[in-house]
Amino acid sequence: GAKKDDSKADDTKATKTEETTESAKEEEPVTLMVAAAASLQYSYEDKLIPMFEKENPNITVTGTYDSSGKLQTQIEEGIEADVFMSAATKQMNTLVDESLVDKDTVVDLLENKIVLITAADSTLDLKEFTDITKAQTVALGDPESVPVGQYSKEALTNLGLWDEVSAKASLGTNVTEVLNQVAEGSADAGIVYATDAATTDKVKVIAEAPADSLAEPAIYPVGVVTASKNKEAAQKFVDFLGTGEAIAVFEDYGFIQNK
Amino acid sequence: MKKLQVDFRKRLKNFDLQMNFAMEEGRLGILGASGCGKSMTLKTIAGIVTPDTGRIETGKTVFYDSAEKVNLTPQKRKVGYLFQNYALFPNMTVADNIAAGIRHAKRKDKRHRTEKQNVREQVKNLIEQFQLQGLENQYPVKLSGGQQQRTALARILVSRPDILLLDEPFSAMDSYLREELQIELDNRLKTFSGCSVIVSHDRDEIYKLCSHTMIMGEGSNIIFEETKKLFNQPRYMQAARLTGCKNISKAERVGPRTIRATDWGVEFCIDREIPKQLSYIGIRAHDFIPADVNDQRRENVIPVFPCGITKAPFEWTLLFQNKENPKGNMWMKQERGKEQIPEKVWVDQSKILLLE
Amino acid sequence: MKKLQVDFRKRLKNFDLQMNFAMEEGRLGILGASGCGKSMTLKTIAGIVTPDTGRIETGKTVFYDSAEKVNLTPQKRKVGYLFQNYALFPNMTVADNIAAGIRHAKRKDKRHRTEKQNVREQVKNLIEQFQLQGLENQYPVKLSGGQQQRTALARILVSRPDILLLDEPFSAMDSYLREELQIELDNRLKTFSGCSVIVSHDRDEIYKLCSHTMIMGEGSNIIFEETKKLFNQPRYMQAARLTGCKNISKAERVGPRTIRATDWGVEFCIDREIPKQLSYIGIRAHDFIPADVNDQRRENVIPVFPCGITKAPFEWTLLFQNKENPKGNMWMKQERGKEQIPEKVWVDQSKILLLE
Amino acid sequence: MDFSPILISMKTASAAIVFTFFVGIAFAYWVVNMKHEKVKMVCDGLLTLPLVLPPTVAGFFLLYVFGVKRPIGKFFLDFFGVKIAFSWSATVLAAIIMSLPMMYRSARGAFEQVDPNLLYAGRTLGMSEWSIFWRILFPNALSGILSGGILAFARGLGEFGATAMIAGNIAGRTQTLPLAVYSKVAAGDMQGAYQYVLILVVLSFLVVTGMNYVTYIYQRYNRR
Amino acid sequence: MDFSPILISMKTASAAIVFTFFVGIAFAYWVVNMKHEKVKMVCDGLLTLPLVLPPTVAGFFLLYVFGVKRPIGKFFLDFFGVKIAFSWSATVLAAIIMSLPMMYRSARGAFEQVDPNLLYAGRTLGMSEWSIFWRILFPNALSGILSGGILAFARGLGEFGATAMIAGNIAGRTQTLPLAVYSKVAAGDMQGAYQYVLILVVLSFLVVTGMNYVTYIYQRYNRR
Ligand SMILES: Nc1ncnc2c1ncn2[C@@H]1O[C@H](COP(=O)(O)OP(=O)(O)OP(=O)(O)O)[C@@H](O)[C@H]1O
Ligand SMILES: Nc1ncnc2c1ncn2[C@@H]1O[C@H](COP(=O)(O)OP(=O)(O)OP(=O)(O)O)[C@@H](O)[C@H]1O
Ligand SMILES: [Mg+2]
Ligand SMILES: [Mg+2]
Repeated sequence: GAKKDDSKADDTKATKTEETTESAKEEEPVTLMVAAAASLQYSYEDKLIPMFEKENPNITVTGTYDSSGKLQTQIEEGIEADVFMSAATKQMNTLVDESLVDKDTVVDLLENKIVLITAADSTLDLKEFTDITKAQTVALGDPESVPVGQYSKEALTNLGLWDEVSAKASLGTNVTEVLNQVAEGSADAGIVYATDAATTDKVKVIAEAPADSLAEPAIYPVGVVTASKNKEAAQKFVDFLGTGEAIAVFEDYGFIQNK
Repeated sequence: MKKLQVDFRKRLKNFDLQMNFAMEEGRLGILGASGCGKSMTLKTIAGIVTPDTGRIETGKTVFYDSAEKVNLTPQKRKVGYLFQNYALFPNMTVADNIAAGIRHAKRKDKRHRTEKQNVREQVKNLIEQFQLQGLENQYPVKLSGGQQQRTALARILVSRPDILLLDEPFSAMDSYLREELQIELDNRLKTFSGCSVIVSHDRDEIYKLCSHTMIMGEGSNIIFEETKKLFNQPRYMQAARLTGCKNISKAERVGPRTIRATDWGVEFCIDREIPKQLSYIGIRAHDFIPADVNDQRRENVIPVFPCGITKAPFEWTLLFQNKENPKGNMWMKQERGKEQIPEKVWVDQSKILLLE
Repeated sequence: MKKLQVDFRKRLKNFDLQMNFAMEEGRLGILGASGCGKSMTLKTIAGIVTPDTGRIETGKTVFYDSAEKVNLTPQKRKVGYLFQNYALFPNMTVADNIAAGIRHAKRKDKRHRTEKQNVREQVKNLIEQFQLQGLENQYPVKLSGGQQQRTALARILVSRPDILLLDEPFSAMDSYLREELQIELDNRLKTFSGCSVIVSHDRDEIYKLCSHTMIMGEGSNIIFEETKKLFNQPRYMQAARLTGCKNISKAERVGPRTIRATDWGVEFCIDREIPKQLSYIGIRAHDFIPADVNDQRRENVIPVFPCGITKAPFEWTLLFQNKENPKGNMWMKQERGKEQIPEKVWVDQSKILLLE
Repeated sequence: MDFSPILISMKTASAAIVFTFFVGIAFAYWVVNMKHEKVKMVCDGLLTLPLVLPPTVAGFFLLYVFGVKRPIGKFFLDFFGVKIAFSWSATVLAAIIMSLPMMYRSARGAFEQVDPNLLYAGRTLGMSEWSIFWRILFPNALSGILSGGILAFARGLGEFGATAMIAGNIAGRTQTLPLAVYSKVAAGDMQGAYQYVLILVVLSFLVVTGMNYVTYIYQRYNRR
Repeated sequence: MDFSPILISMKTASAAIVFTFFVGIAFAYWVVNMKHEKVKMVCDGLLTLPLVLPPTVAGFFLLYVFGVKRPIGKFFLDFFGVKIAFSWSATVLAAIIMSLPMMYRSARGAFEQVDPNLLYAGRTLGMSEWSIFWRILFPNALSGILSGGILAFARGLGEFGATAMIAGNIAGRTQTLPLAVYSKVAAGDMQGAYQYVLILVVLSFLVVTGMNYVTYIYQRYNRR
């Protein structure tokens, strides 16, 4: 019974969507799906989506939040997302290359800082980013799959510390892991986004990565998915994210506007 | 001196099982209708089933006492119980099943320590005595019914229990093997210092093996007596029936020495005092004697109205009624060879069983 | 006309099971030592065990033929098999176990359609006939041995098979109940149109219930004969033993009418031609007759050297040897009441069994 | 708190267990009755596989099989109009695949412990194989089957990795309880995460205890 | 290709199965012999819990229990000098916790299917409860127990979420096969992932088949 209802609901949704694009009637209800990196979930759910929906009463936004790599695969496999916001440019670029995201809609919206953290009550005497070598164990994101891991690796490599650090590093499969491992003292130190560090008071930020350690800063690009059936509304959402009030929200959550 | 004293009560679904008996060293046979609680009684003594109230003890130990809250584990009771369905361990071969009985008796009991070496030998002996040669390494699923029963029997005997409870130990064996093993068991039991209890449906078996016999009705022991005495003078209807008396009739006293068998419509003279609680009489099928037509006897002679004949291998059975007052059937048995239907039959006064 | 023709060969671990017999409508009793393959034979007919080669068929259908690669499922054979260990379904009550037999016979068989309504009634009848009242809703683990056996028997009978195979159908019942149910079964089998095969260790049961008897040795049928004939004139040593002949001795021919029983050290005169293949003689324990000291007979009289006496309820057994040449024991049985030890015993020439 | 994950999880777990239960039993029956020991062992190995793959990886493979662009996914979409990936059916699919091995294995072990004589008895009584299965084999293997059912249900309810991959984490549509817990944790909202975990635990506890109770009642015949 | 994950995984899965096997059986025995039906059901529910928690969540709990700052973790560190988190022992711990429910549940189902008369027979023969357990109950419940063992082993070998959380993903130390596969897959290196998956599959296949074979040999007595 449940299954049938669900598919029916899908059908009606689809037909409605088509009507909307055809007649371009503003009043027709539209549902958008946003696929966004997990670290964006709370800024979206708590503030941005309600704000956007208030401005556009006919648009409903749902979100799916996961690691950028996973979302990339899912978009490749046809998830019905309209907007994609990644935690790194790598995933976005791949999708643009595969023409799954419209190239000209992509905006490098936000920048995030990577920071060295230790547990809040840590007794280790760490002062700056390069002190990471003093830690016995280090939690990093897996450079292969976790964006923050890529940036960590890049920064450490540029600082000439990668070989030394990677030998004692645990490569977390997602940021949550890294954060918790540091908070619980399993790892003496770790590298995460500044925004992640801000979600908990069990860790303290030691230092940001030196400005010259990253060739490119950690960028959060956003774009409209090519297969989207609601491009108009999707574009509207992307545009909304670039407005001053949205950026202000992002900054509340620790992001920095990319200029 | 070892005793087995049993007195307990257990609620079952259909009736109360209420047993109360005591026995000295020796062998007790239990006879009773199917479903009357024989196996339950043995299980209770062995500690597999816990009664509701009562006391079970041997000379040495109290097994169970509801008042004193004693309830020994089966291990501590040292009671060997032959399950009616054998309960062989499916994962062990015949030899291992038997040996499973040995080792543990030894481990606990210091005086068996010296025998440790000949465990193998003991098993081998038993396998021979129970004619299980060649099956040592067979698993129970691949044994015939009788082979399973013999394995179970060997397993119990080897465990050297203080008390031996055998639930229909020979039911799955052919008559020839049965007799051999009865003799075998008899010899073993002679050297066995404890009590043993044997449940059987074969009254000859009980008669042969047991010094005392207990007869059970629905859930309780009706009679407990010396075997010989019981078989010769069963005082109760159930006892008479279970000891093989084919002819049992309701009876009423009609005179100081006269009795009427109401089911058959026959009156009998009795040479004894007729007891007050008399309610049945019984006559064994063998005790009807053909009477000559010219026979002078007038007492206890019944004119025969024949109803049927069946022939067993060595016996000949006549089913007849009282010709002058045909009512219920009576059975008469003769050895083969004397097979005419008599005009009249006669029964010795002393052979008439007066039953409660 | 239904026939059961069985001819197969099956390798077992210890021996080959090789059966070959055919029977018309009627009842066949199987006697045989424990472990000789009786249950295996029944299982093979029922389709539970597949033989290595051979052919099994009834008048209507071929059950199994190794050459034609026929091997019907047990369902299609419509053979009712009473398992020696009952195989009751533990998850069903007594009533459901019995009903499990019914429904399926019906579903397949259109002519039973009309009886659909009285399934309940049929079950109720059987429960009464097998004296299981009050146990309808009991599960098998809570039944006594005899109750389980009766339930299994009822379940088979209600399934209306074409062929009925009963493996020791009364072994767990007391003698009284056994006789009642034998009569019950006898009546049912009279209205039953197919063959039936009964395995039993009780020769009286076979004698009472079966028109033909088969005697099995290790893995093969030695003798197949009419029951009456077999019991009166067993021609084989095994047959004599299994039909209850206690005294069997190796024998050799010493003259045209004279024979020596080597185990006993006695010579006997025989009134018949002595067959060539003779190798044993048998004398039933009842056939020794006490001979007066003054008796004039000189033939087949044995001076008694008594070795032991046992008393069964209604019998008295004397174990004796030949006083003039003491060797093996002989058994003599007398009815109770004639209990002196005779000086000599005598045996009728015609009663001496000449065996192969 | 958003209650949709609870509903979705319950729907998913229920739908999955119904399917897993019967399919697992069917597989078990099929394998137990195989003649060739070797084929049997190979099949057994294959059916146990999903258990050994990290769920996310299993999810990847599922996505490669049932994705809308892949043949099977396309087939379902074109012919039945059912989109499997990223829909509720995907959560069910993930739960089924990941819990099937437990159901299968437990049922197999249970079937093997049933006395074969009971089946033969059923056959000689003329019962069809179908009714022998349902009326004899199944009830007498119930303890083991139920163990499998409980394991499979719990696994289905807790399924996360494969679900996240093939169904996505779409709030109100495919976000099951475990995914909701993950989301909360990822956002550092431990408070919210604990709430969902509590619900998950209570839910599974109720169902498991319920299933235990049912067997307890049903298996009266085993009690002495 | 890096071979260390293979070795680590094998060591982990073996160590875990040994522990899980015995502890699972012990729990099963303990629960089966409980007198109170209600306590029994509650214990059963509790023991089944790890299965319903998404592994990551279970990993959290483990981290909160065995983390160096938490009493138990501290205790181990102070008294035995063993740091559980981020060490090989943590991978084993994760595998044990996640596979225990299967072992427990399967063993329980199997024990319940053994004819109690066999145990009584052992008792009247004077066998100690210990040897009754090992010589009667255990061998006769072997099918079910083995099912549990196979499930538990496979689950332990495939354990990913909880391992990643408590043991981390340290190459050459705590990186098990599933973690290696995950990294590869997530990085889109399907080639490398397939290699590891293949090894994982082959490994589990060999062990499962081996276990099947052992039971097959051992259970000769069941065959007719
Ligand atoms: N576990 C049980 N719980 C309750 N009632 C039982 C249980 N086992 C047997 N009974 C009932 O108790 C009665 C006595 O059973 P028991 O097995 O002692 O009979 P029995 O005298 O040994 O009979 P049989 O000669 O047929 O073996 C029967 O009516 C049976 O139905
Ligand atoms: N499944 C089996 N596989 C191999 N051999 C078996 C199997 N079952 C029984 N046997 C052997 O076959 C022989 C015949 O067994 P069967 O059960 O037919 O004996 P039986 O004549 O019925 O004996 P009983 O009177 O003791 O029941 C026995 O020696 C037994 O050990
Ligand atoms: Mg009994
Ligand atoms: Mg047999």
